[in-house]
Amino acid sequence: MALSPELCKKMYTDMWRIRLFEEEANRQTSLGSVVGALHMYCGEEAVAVGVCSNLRDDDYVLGTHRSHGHCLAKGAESHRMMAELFGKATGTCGGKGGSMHIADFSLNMLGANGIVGAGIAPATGAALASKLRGTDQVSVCFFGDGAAARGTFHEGIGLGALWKLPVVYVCENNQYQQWVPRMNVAVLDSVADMAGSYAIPGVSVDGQNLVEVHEVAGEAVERARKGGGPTLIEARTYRFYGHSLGDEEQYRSSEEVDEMRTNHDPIQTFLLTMMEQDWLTEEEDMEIQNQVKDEIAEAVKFAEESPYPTPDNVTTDVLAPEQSDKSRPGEVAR
Amino acid sequence: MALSPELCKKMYTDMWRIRLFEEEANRQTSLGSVVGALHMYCGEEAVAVGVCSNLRDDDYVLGTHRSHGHCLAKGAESHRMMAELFGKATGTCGGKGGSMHIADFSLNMLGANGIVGAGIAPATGAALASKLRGTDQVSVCFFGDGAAARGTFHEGIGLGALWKLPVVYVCENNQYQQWVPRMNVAVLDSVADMAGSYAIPGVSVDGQNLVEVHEVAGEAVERARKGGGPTLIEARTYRFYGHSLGDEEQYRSSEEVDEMRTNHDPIQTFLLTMMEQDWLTEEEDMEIQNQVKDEIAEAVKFAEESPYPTPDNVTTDVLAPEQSDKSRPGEVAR
Amino acid sequence: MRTLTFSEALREALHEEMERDETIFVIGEDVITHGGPYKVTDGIAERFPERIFETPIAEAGIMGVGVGAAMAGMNPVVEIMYMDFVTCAMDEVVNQAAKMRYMTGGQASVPMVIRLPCGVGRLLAAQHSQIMESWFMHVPGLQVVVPSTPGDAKGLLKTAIRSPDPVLFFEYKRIYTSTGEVPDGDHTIPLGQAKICREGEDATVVAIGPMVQKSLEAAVLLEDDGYDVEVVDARSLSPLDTETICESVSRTGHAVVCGEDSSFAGAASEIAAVIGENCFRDLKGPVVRVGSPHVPMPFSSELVKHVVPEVPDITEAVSRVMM
Amino acid sequence: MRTLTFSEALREALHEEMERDETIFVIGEDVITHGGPYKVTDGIAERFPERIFETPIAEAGIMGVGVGAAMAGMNPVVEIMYMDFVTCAMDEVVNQAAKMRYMTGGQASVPMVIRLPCGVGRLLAAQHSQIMESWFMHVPGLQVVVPSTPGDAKGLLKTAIRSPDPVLFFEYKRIYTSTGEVPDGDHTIPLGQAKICREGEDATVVAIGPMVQKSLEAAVLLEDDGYDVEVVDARSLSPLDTETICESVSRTGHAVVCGEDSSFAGAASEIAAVIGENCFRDLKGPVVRVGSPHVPMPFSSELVKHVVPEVPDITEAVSRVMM
Ligand SMILES: Cc1ncc(C[n+]2csc(CCOP(=O)(O)OP(=O)(O)O)c2C)c(N)n1
Ligand SMILES: Cc1ncc(C[n+]2csc(CCOP(=O)(O)OP(=O)(O)O)c2C)c(N)n1
Ligand SMILES: [Mg+2]
Ligand SMILES: [Mg+2]
Repeated sequence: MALSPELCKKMYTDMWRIRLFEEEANRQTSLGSVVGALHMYCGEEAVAVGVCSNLRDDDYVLGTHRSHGHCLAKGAESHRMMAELFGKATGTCGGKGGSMHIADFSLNMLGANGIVGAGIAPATGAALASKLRGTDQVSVCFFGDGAAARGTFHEGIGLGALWKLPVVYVCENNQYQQWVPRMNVAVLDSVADMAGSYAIPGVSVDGQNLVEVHEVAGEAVERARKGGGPTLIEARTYRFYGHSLGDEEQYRSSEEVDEMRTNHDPIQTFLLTMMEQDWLTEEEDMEIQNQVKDEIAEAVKFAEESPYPTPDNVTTDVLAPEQSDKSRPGEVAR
Repeated sequence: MALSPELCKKMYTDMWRIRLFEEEANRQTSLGSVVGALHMYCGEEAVAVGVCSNLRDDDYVLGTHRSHGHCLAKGAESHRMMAELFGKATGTCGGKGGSMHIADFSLNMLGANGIVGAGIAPATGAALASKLRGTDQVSVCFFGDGAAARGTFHEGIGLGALWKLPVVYVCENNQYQQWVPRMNVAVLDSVADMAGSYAIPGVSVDGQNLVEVHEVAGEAVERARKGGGPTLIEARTYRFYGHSLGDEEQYRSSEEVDEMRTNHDPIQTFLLTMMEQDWLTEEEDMEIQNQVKDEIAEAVKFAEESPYPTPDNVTTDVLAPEQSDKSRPGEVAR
Repeated sequence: MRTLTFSEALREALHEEMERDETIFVIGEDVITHGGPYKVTDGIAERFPERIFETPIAEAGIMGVGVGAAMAGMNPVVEIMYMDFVTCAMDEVVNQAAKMRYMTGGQASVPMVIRLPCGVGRLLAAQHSQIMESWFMHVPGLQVVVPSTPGDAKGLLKTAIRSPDPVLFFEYKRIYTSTGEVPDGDHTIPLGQAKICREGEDATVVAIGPMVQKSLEAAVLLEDDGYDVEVVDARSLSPLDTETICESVSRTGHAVVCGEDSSFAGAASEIAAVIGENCFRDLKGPVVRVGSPHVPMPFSSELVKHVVPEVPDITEAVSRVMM
Repeated sequence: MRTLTFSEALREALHEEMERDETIFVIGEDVITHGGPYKVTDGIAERFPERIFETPIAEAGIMGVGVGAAMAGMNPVVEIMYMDFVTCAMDEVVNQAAKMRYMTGGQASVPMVIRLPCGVGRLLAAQHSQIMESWFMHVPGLQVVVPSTPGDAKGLLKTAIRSPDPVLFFEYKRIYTSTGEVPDGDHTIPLGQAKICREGEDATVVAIGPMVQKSLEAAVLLEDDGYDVEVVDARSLSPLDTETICESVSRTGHAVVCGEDSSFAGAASEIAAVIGENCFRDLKGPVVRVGSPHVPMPFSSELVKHVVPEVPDITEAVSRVMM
């Protein structure tokens, strides 16, 4: 998709939505309102937004444990996401999923995932579904550099490549795998170099640069949509926060983090570009930021005011309701 | 290891041992003495022999479902192997393993394996063991071209490469995966091309040519032993028989099989080389063949005359005997 | 009614369902070239060439593709060549397929059938003979079905395919060639219902898979001892039809639970525990399990015959509980 | 005796064993940088830098490496960060580690400990809260151990490490920080032995993991109702100490089996079935199980509290069986 000022504003807004949504979620965690693990995407916004800005509503997206950005970029509503983090009944998953399982099937966002590398083959499967139906939907799978070591990477991409399916594999190489620097446990610097094993294109891109990500992903999505098969994209990126909350980050220096925050913030980088191109005025910038702030404040309010799920929700959604007439296992227990 | 006439005679003999052992096992299957699946290695003899002729007794070998050749080449005794195929108590595994699980731990042959791709990470682990102990033992893992699609290939080789372990990964690309031609389900013609993902050398070699296999494997074993890390070898080979007994082989033409049998028989090819080099006389050839025939006849006799395991053997070897004093699960059942 | 083999019945179910609903597709190893080792998918490639996928050896990939396609609205029927290999795809079955609906608060549906040829067949030893029904029973979100006759095989497979949730469909290899009557027409059997195969007053034998036929044979032998044995085919292990099972045991007062798998922490353990919990006041003897000893499957036929439970094990158990 | 936390006790066991036997090594994700999420492997990298391997995210690879190293004479202690991820390595555990000795007719030994942090901890929902002890109980060739106190954690881990066969070592995350007395010296506890934690005459509660502590609390409450409850910590689930369990139940005449996992086809099912089978003549009431409902673990704390069984569930069950 060509870069129009409108699209740029939309993308810029989406990056802010991710940034502020997460910073607020982080704050809510310290207040005790949000519980469980919170894997912050801040710093990586250009990847989700740069990729998803090429997608149609009916395209599929599969995420990771670090998927707030993927969900928001695909169009998920921040208030329902926030409610999910609060464990409320109005959350995207009714409070049953939490941060690691946010999904919005109405947007074909088929879910974050708590298992590293678990989305790759399912994304391939969703692509197979579109091919079988004869639609030209594309599937995108986001995953971390850590996932590239898993067998599911090999098997999942292998099948997508074999059947030339409309799928884009996006590796977010943020150079850390939980608390371990990638190069302590990997032999290849670039994950894109693994594409050769599957005879598909492998591209590495600066994940802090929205324009570049948007372009590289655009080509890949286009190729997929036209029947040209999968692409493996490596977006070199960085997470501004620790792996998840409470991480003491002994494995990296604060200088490194500062340098990335100061000189490679995807939002600031893109703002500069927009200013240079006269796509955005300072007033518009303020307006966007304020509008996003309001949205997030609303989201918190919505989450706070929403009810918790009730005990009867414990046993629903295990199987589809039509089937629940028969005596269920577990009945006798407790 | 340099090719001496003695080594060549030994290798030539070993190829015949594999060929005749299997053809006899095949015959015994049609007689009903051998039961279960028999995955014939005939046609691929040069791979097992070419690789194992570079190994020391204390080097480790791990195999596949098609491992008679790997066992014999590592030095296993044909009479105990035959007894195993007969399901006899004197078999290498006391009749508990059968063709797919033949192992000889006294030779560090750590077993055939019924699960495709399941030996790769364990071979890496055996290599880790030698490294930890500070010995210079090398581990070799044989696997089929089908195994290269499995996640265990990716994970197992990935770890071996990461830790630069003394291990040689030998892919026997016989171009079929059960009843499916490889190129129906694979995108890369050569498995060696996948080595790039692990930043290790990948070499493709004519698996029908013993001399070439011996040399390529020799380099890899040497590199491993000296601390140079793993190698991925692809041996292009061919199985003369079906996947396992009863295979109607509709997926390949009899012309193809004939052509391979006639012009690419590893034994005949090597015989020619030996004759050309004056390493073997016709009489010696006859002598070797007769000696192997005798060995196999003895093996069958031994197998036939051996007793079956007794019912009490059903429950032994589940856990080590020292532990069997305590009441065991399963006691109550039946 | 026609007489079909077990695998013919499965094949028929697949063909009929694929005809009915074009979201159904088949995926697995060797499913085209050979129709799988047991020829269950034979003929599909000819009739529905676009809807059958023969894969490389990549069980996790296959299963993951199934999950994704199912979430995206398709109905995959995944064949795992031998159930033993589902160990290579447990995350996909257990953490993905089973939990998607719940984790997404009901948004996701994973209508997927996982066909698992299981148990001893030809002598293939420890890595090609497992059953493990209880593993999947223990996972909420999965359904576990074990047909014992061609008629049930067809009727249950059709229902399994139509289910909006994942079904683990166990096919005992040894009974693929067994024959039986299969009703004409659109024969479906609801999941979650056990079947009383033989009525009796003195004891209930609850059996799984091929043990049903053996239990029926045992029941005939036990007539001579004066025992009138009821045989219940559990058929659906999750959801388990505790109602039918417990009603029968409460009536007869005696129960034996038979499965071919090791009974230690097996499907039979759950059934025995449920009976013990619900029928205590009516039980006149202990609930006894018949199953394999807790050992891997050996290779030698001389050992195998002491592993797989047979008719005498059932008659012996029934006599024991009646004492 | 000293008072240690559960994770300190495990750490001590690891350090002592690694000191004793240099074939022991540790392998897993983040085991160096952070000592694993629960710091159990903390300090090992400093003390035994050559014998600890921090890996990429590759559970099947890690487990396979463990199996191979074990077959080649080493003693790996494999950490799976959350037990849920062992689903990514089931072939390695079930078809390789468990069956090697048997398939090779006793040639192979796989002395390997697989540490599995399990159960609910922080609220991490369905894919980070599982237990699944029964899966591994059902696999011949595996041993399953579940300590409930720091003292047992240390003693059992040391024995597990010395075992020539694979041990699945379940560590309930919620009790890592619990404290308890740990005997000095080379404290080991044989596998396969249950422990009577409290003697009583009226009913036996057989408990697993954190349910032991809750059962002891329930027992105190039940005193008020006039019930004198015996509490047995199953501790070793495979081999299962049926002797101690059944002896206790035969004495008291009543049994409740408590686990934190779903009881459907769970560890509690096996224990209940064994009791039903062996103690029938002495039972004065049904054997009842206490466990989670058969659902994936939800995220919201408001839901979780209705999933994990608590003390009142136990007192209620005991009262019920005594009726
Ligand atoms: C199969 C599996 N193994 C381990 C984990 C624990 N874990 C969660 S996130 C993570 C690191 C992931 O690294 P990467 O894929 O690079 O993603 P990032 O967190 O950097 O975005 C690990 C090890 C898991 N969730 N799943
Ligand atoms: C994980 C797994 N999946 C499937 C099988 C069934 N199977 C046995 S051999 C085989 C083909 C293997 O092909 P390849 O690796 O090329 O070895 P080859 O038989 O050609 O020597 C298959 C699919 C298996 N044993 N293990
Ligand atoms: Mg990362
Ligand atoms: Mg092959």
